[in-house]
Amino acid sequence: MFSEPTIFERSRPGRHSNAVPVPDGADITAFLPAESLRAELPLPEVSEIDTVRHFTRLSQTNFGIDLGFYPLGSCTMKYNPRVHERVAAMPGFADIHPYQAPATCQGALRVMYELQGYLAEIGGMDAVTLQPVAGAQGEMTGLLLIRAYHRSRGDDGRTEMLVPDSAHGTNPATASLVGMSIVKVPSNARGRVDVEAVKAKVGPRTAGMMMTNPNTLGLFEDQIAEIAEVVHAAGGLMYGDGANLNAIIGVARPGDMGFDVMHFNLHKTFTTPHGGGGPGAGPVAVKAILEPFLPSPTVARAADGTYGWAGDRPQTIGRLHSFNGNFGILVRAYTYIRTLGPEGLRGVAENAVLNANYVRVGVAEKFQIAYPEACMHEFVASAQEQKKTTGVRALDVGKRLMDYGYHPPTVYFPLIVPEAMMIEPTETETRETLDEFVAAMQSIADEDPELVKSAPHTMPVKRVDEVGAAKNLNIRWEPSK
Amino acid sequence: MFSEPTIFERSRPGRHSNAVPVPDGADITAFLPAESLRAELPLPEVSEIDTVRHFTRLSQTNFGIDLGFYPLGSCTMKYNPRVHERVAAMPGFADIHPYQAPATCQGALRVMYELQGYLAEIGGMDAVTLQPVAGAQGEMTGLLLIRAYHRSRGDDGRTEMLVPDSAHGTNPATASLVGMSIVKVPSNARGRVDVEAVKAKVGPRTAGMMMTNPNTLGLFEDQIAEIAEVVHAAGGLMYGDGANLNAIIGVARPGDMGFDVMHFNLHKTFTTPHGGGGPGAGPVAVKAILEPFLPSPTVARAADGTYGWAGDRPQTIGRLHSFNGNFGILVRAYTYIRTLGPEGLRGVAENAVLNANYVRVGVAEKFQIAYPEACMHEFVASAQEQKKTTGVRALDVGKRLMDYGYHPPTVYFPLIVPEAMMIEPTETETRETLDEFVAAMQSIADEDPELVKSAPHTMPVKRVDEVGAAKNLNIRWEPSK
Amino acid sequence: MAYVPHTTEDQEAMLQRIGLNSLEDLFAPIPENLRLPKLLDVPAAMSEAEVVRHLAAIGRENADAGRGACFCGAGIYRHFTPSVVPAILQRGEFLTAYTPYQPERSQGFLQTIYEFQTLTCQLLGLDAANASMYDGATALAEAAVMAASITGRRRILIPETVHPAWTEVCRTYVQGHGASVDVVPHASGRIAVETLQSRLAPDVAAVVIPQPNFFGLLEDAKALAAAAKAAGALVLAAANPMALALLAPPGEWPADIAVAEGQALGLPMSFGGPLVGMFACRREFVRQMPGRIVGATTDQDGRRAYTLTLQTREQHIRREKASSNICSNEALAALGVTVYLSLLGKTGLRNVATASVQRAHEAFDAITALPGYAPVFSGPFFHEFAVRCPAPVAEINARLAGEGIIGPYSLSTVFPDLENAALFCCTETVSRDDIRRLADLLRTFA
Amino acid sequence: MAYVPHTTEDQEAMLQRIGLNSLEDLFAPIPENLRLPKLLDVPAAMSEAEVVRHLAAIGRENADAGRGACFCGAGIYRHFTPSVVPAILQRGEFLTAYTPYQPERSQGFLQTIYEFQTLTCQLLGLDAANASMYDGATALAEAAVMAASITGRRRILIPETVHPAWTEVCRTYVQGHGASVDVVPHASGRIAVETLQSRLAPDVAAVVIPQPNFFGLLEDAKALAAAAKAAGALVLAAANPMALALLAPPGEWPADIAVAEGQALGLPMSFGGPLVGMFACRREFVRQMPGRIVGATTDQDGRRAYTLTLQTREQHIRREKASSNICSNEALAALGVTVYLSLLGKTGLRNVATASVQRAHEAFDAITALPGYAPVFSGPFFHEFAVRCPAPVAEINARLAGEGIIGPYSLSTVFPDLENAALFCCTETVSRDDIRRLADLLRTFA
Ligand SMILES: Cc1ncc(COP(=O)(O)O)c(C=O)c1O
Ligand SMILES: Cc1ncc(COP(=O)(O)O)c(C=O)c1O
Repeated sequence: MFSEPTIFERSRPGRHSNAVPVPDGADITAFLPAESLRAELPLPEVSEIDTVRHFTRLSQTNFGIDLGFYPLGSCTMKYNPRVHERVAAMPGFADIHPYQAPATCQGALRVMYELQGYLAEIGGMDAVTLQPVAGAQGEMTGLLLIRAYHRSRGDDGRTEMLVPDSAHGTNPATASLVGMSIVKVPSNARGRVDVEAVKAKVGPRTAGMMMTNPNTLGLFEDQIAEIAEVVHAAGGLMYGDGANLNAIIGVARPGDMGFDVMHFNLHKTFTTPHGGGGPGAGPVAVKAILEPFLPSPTVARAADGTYGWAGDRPQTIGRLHSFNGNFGILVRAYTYIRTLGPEGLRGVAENAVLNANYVRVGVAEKFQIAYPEACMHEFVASAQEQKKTTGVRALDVGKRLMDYGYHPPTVYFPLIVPEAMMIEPTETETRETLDEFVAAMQSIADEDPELVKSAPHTMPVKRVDEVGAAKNLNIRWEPSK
Repeated sequence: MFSEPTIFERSRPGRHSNAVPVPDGADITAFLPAESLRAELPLPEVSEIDTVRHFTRLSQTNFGIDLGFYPLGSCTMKYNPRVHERVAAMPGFADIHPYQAPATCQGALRVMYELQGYLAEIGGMDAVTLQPVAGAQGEMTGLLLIRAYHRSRGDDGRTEMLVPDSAHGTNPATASLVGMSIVKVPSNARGRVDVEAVKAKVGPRTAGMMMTNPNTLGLFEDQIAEIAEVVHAAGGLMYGDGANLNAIIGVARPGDMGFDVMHFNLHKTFTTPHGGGGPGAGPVAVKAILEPFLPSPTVARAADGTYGWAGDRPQTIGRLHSFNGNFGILVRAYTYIRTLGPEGLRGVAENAVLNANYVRVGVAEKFQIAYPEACMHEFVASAQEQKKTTGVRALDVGKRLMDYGYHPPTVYFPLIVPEAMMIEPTETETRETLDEFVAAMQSIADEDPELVKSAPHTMPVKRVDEVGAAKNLNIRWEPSK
Repeated sequence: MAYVPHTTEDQEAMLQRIGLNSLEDLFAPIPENLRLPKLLDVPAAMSEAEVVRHLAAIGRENADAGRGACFCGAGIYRHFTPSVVPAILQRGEFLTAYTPYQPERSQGFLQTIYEFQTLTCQLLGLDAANASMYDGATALAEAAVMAASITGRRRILIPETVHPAWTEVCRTYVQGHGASVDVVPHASGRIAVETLQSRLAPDVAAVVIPQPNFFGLLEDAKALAAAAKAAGALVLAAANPMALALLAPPGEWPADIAVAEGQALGLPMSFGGPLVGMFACRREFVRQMPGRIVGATTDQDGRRAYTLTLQTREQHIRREKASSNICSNEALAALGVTVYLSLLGKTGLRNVATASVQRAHEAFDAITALPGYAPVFSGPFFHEFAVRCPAPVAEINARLAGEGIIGPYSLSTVFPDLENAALFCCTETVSRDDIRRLADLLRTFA
Repeated sequence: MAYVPHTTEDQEAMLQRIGLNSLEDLFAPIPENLRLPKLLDVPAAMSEAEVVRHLAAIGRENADAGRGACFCGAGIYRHFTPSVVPAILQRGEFLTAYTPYQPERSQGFLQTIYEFQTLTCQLLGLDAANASMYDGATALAEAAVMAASITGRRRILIPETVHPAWTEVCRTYVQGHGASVDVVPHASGRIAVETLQSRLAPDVAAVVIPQPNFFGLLEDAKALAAAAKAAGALVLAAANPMALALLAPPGEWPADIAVAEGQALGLPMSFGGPLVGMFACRREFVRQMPGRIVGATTDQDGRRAYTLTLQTREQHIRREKASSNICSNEALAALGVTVYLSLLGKTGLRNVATASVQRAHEAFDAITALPGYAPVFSGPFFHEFAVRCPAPVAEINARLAGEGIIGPYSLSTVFPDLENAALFCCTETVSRDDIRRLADLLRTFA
């Protein structure tokens, strides 16, 4: 059975690698006062071979898209092209300093400038900031922009943000982080937001509304234009959570639906690698009315064709990042857009939606589908029936899928579906893979419930005690006394 | 259980990746006559994601030094520094053409020139060819040099090559490949070649003698100087198989022992990665008397400090490779020598021999040691006792070691030791790793013999039917009819 | 179509299975008038071979530091990245995974995060750390928010000697909490304890103490911390983690929360991102901490196992009541730091830090010996120092760029009174030859 | 000490365990007078950071093809390497493994070799293939040795249109077998069937047929093969595997043994190595084949498994009776070819080959249209062609090098009568702009 000690347990006093030179010359106290120094530096001491083995072995117990199908709903786990890694590692991109003179980084500025343009076009928007480094930070940027807009008009009382009950957790969390109060909007029986429900919630305190379209149920909010009208009429602005852009890229544009500001998740739609949780990037696109408030600087192109920083924005909401956002991720997304081109980008949506529906009809043969109709890029199944009849829960199905070689779907989200299993196949999977996955789901539905409830059976560890982890908190290694 | 279909079984008509552009323009028959073309190209058709998954999954079932201890005797499986890969991939080394003008590849020529010098110094020799791409090809080069030397002196009758019975298989195979007949020299009770035994075999037909020092038992041939004298006196030359140089690098030099020609295994002593069987490199170093016969070209340095090809060698034995040998491997070995320096190179031998002896005394507590005395960089244990008492063979012990997370030692070689297990720990392993390995060996010695004989138990496959493989030969995939 | 494996036959069979006739039918749920009637206006598709050629050409328009040397720091530091680091980060099992929500299938990444948390604690000298924040600036901002929520106070004191961009980010972040950032002016490049004391009041939630500070100088961290504590404010440390190889860790000042920008620990400069925020605090505050946290626990069989823990602080559980809105973080960058710190360890990290200090002091001596160049401040510094130059920094940098050198940061960008003042940085990647070349070029401006 | 993990304490404890006092004692088995009394005279040690800097500087002294374009082929071809190829080759499980002697722990590599053998068979159109040879030249040499041993004959006919270095290597290899290489002169750059026939005799073991040949021209392989067969000689094909994306495979000529240099299939030029020899033959000769072979079989439970097979042909079992002395081969390079061919597949490989042919013909038209430049030969060619230039090729190449272009191979190096003749090569990595730039530069010599 697999077991790898921590790197600290591998440590032996005096061991070291040969990575860096041993400095010659003077004692450090020639430069730094003795009283400013630390007495001990309790870092591990290991050899290079042990370091390599440690992380190589650990990696083998981890699952990535490179190993198999990863239908984690809402996360768009599509194939991460290896060429992106090659490009981002080129010295012209990886080994440049954010403060070097613009004349010496025209290439980098060009990539940013053109990416701003592509994203504006894709979103149907007018201007873009590349600074936010994740979707959640994009949301924060967007809500601060909305607030700044209202304030610039002397409209200080708009502190309410409408958020559908199906929204991703970052939506309410962000609204609250920027000091707004959340007005929850219920979904209707069709899993969508009703224009009537919105009408009932808007008012003079409405700063705006956050929507995800398609929403987290994988359904297109078909009253979006009407909803936007209502919100606009009430003086609010529309925020678009772009996490689900994969469903509609090249087919429909948030800007055309009435959104005033939106974020992109480059690590989803534009397939920069998720890296175990990040780094991603969450650029924000806005309609012209919001442009004066964008974080500075953006990149501009001068009449002579040179690129430079554009930072003169007195009404800016301020900075969100130490430098220019996750440039290394931006380069990857740029490469992706250039690789796909107009047909390719539309093809993403077409095939993502095709795959989701194809899997949906297969899964539907054994599991309830929360909203049984044509879905967009993902759909939500439910293990409610199974739970009732056999006690098998969504969690159990997910764990059992591991034994079949898959990553589980997102479970228990969105919150409005009991025993939710949110399945997003993405466009990069083959039909064979989808068929095999459907077969696995169907076979699990028919398996001995005890087998499923005690899964996984083939992983390096059995089911993990998460409750114990929170109770007996152990979040750092310490030498045994 | 792991199971991965072949790439051919993943193929679907019409699938393809986006790696290369689709050519525009004319039909190919505008350039190539239709009758010269092939009708069908039966290659696989897969997507990029399936290609990546296929090879990533397969890799996970393979063992490398990066995963753990790999004491494969005679193969010097030491840590392969990652920096070697970085250097070899630099465009200045990876993206240059062997025929480009010397003025445009001075850096590459410098690396080769300096490496020639380092290897000459390490071997105690006068000149070096970097062309041979493996140890076996180095041996061939060496024997052809010896023959050319004799012939240049009109001495055509020297067709016998003395080879100890402990020699690696490539030694006799090479001698026979170059048309020499093998005169086998027995090892004595001390596991070495006696000078007397050699005296009995030399004569006017003696072209030379091949020796490995330390030999394949891990023992230093302490009569080497006397043996060389005898062979020289008989008119023969001494060939040194440098595969075991790791034991003596910086401590003793083949050239000082009387060898006239030797090869280096850069993939062993100089730790260029074994890559699943290659590419390696087998440069050959010679004393001055053999220099006129070296393959052309070598690299020379002109008075003005520039480097160039030196190819004017009318007595050359000829080419061994299309170009300049395995340059990418040479760059790695160069990097290694520059990293280690004089003390580091000597430290290789010191710690390799230290580790081997340390493991030897541990293993000796449960297994017979073929020649129970201080060894050099490796030693040969035997499962002869175990076989007699429990039926457990060397092979079984090796298979069982897999369950403990190790690669088995080399087994059944050298041929002169029954149930041989040839263990070479190398200098890059920690004491803890060696302790754990010894504990594993000892524990296996005490385990239920049936458990050992049916091992491995934790690998993706059980014991493989090698006899069946040779009987029902299936060496390529074919579509099922 | 790049990366989409389907053939036309695949698509047709699949459409049939779901009862549709065409790909366009898939979008029936989208009202017709919202559908884009044309293709997007982006450049035509390229194959991988073409896109590599295209991007390589663009990349060559950037003067990378490998062409010469880099004397610019100011928050991004060019240290040597050992080859092992990218080799591990590029392993598909790590690179193409997402957040380890499912512990049984993610033990490897979870363990590395646990190790990252431990390393963060070891470097910063505190008891608890999270799995990473976006960067040092947002880590500081989240620390400020956290301090406000712990203390119930609303003013954050940030000295001018903190990286100006970090201060800006803090300002952006605290807005929503009705909190405010109050900037404390520097005195000769450092924080004077008296100035700080004069700003302290019962509404001060926290005081930020940088170490070394933006000008490269060492602050008297212990005295400043004592002053803050005396006023009931929390102490937030903003440290360069490389400097902590040598300097007393924030936990000893003692700081309550400490943040650091991890980029210096083995990550490329990458034009300023991805970065990675390191975040640690005293154990008693762990439940107020933002971000993901990994804990060690056991599996059903009692074997050691790792899992995300304390998730009830997080947005996906707690929604509007979460301690932060962070979801995706900088996991892979944090893994890079973990590999770097493991490989270098105690000795290696000290060596890098020491070599950087040495080089910086050699450069300081060489430059300030030139006619027309004078130190702006005095006092001990780590690996950055400010010099008043005889010409505008932009002019000097243009000249240096011509020789492949990335020149110093121009301080007047943010501090108008520091005219012609340059902030030089040296790391161990700067050689003595590089310093000589730099000095020779600077001399031409004297 | 680089890569040696032991501390002094480790060493001392270990020495004690084995009953020695010092490291020097370890070498007691070596007679004192054979021990080196001093350290080796090699340069001082460097850390990784230093060695990377050192090697990067040396590397920059080489004009790599990425700076411009490469018009040189002659056995090494610069095709585009997709990023997936190195990503797979750099996985430690493959990179740091050795020959899969132990099948249970090496299924992954074994399966890829089985796939490589299959791909080799598919490309070359034959039934059996091995796991790789050192390069195309030694593959041909081993094929010649094998042909001599199969036929009991001793003369190998090699036309002048085979790569001259390959012919040299064959000569080196067959020496020991009392066999000889007999070179057949070319007629206008190709082998004339009549010339071949005039050399055929009952002592001819084999005839080598290149496709395309060294001058880039297509040989009439079927006619030549028929002539050889008629004389009882075996047919050995020496092919460019990229060309076989389009051309009739050797198995159809029919050849008995076919070899190819695999470098063109996804491997870097690397100054000429590592390369990889592909080797295939008719099934009946499989037991005479040199090199390692992987077979599919089953494990104890009847599951599909792979293993090295027919090892009784090999040196480690058969020693002096082995079919070859090869031990280490070019496994990782063969894996590179396997990944490349899998990724590109039928369509991609055809696209690369077609684009190369197109570019070469465009370049041919552009160059031969220049005053002073004329084709040396006529007839269909793949992606190389010979041109008579108005100046010595070395002179032209020096000029091209100044513009970052790697110029053509100078044919007079080996064929003195082909004065000022240049062998140009174009692959898909050469753009139309590159060809225009080349033509403009060549024009200046007219
Ligand atoms: C619908 C939705 N919105 C927002 C986010 C937040 O994005 P990020 O994780 O990049 O902060 C996510 C991410 O999982 C999401 O699925
Ligand atoms: C003692 C000895 N000699 C020669 C060789 C042959 O070297 P290579 O495999 O590089 O051809 C080996 C390789 O295993 C060996 O161990």
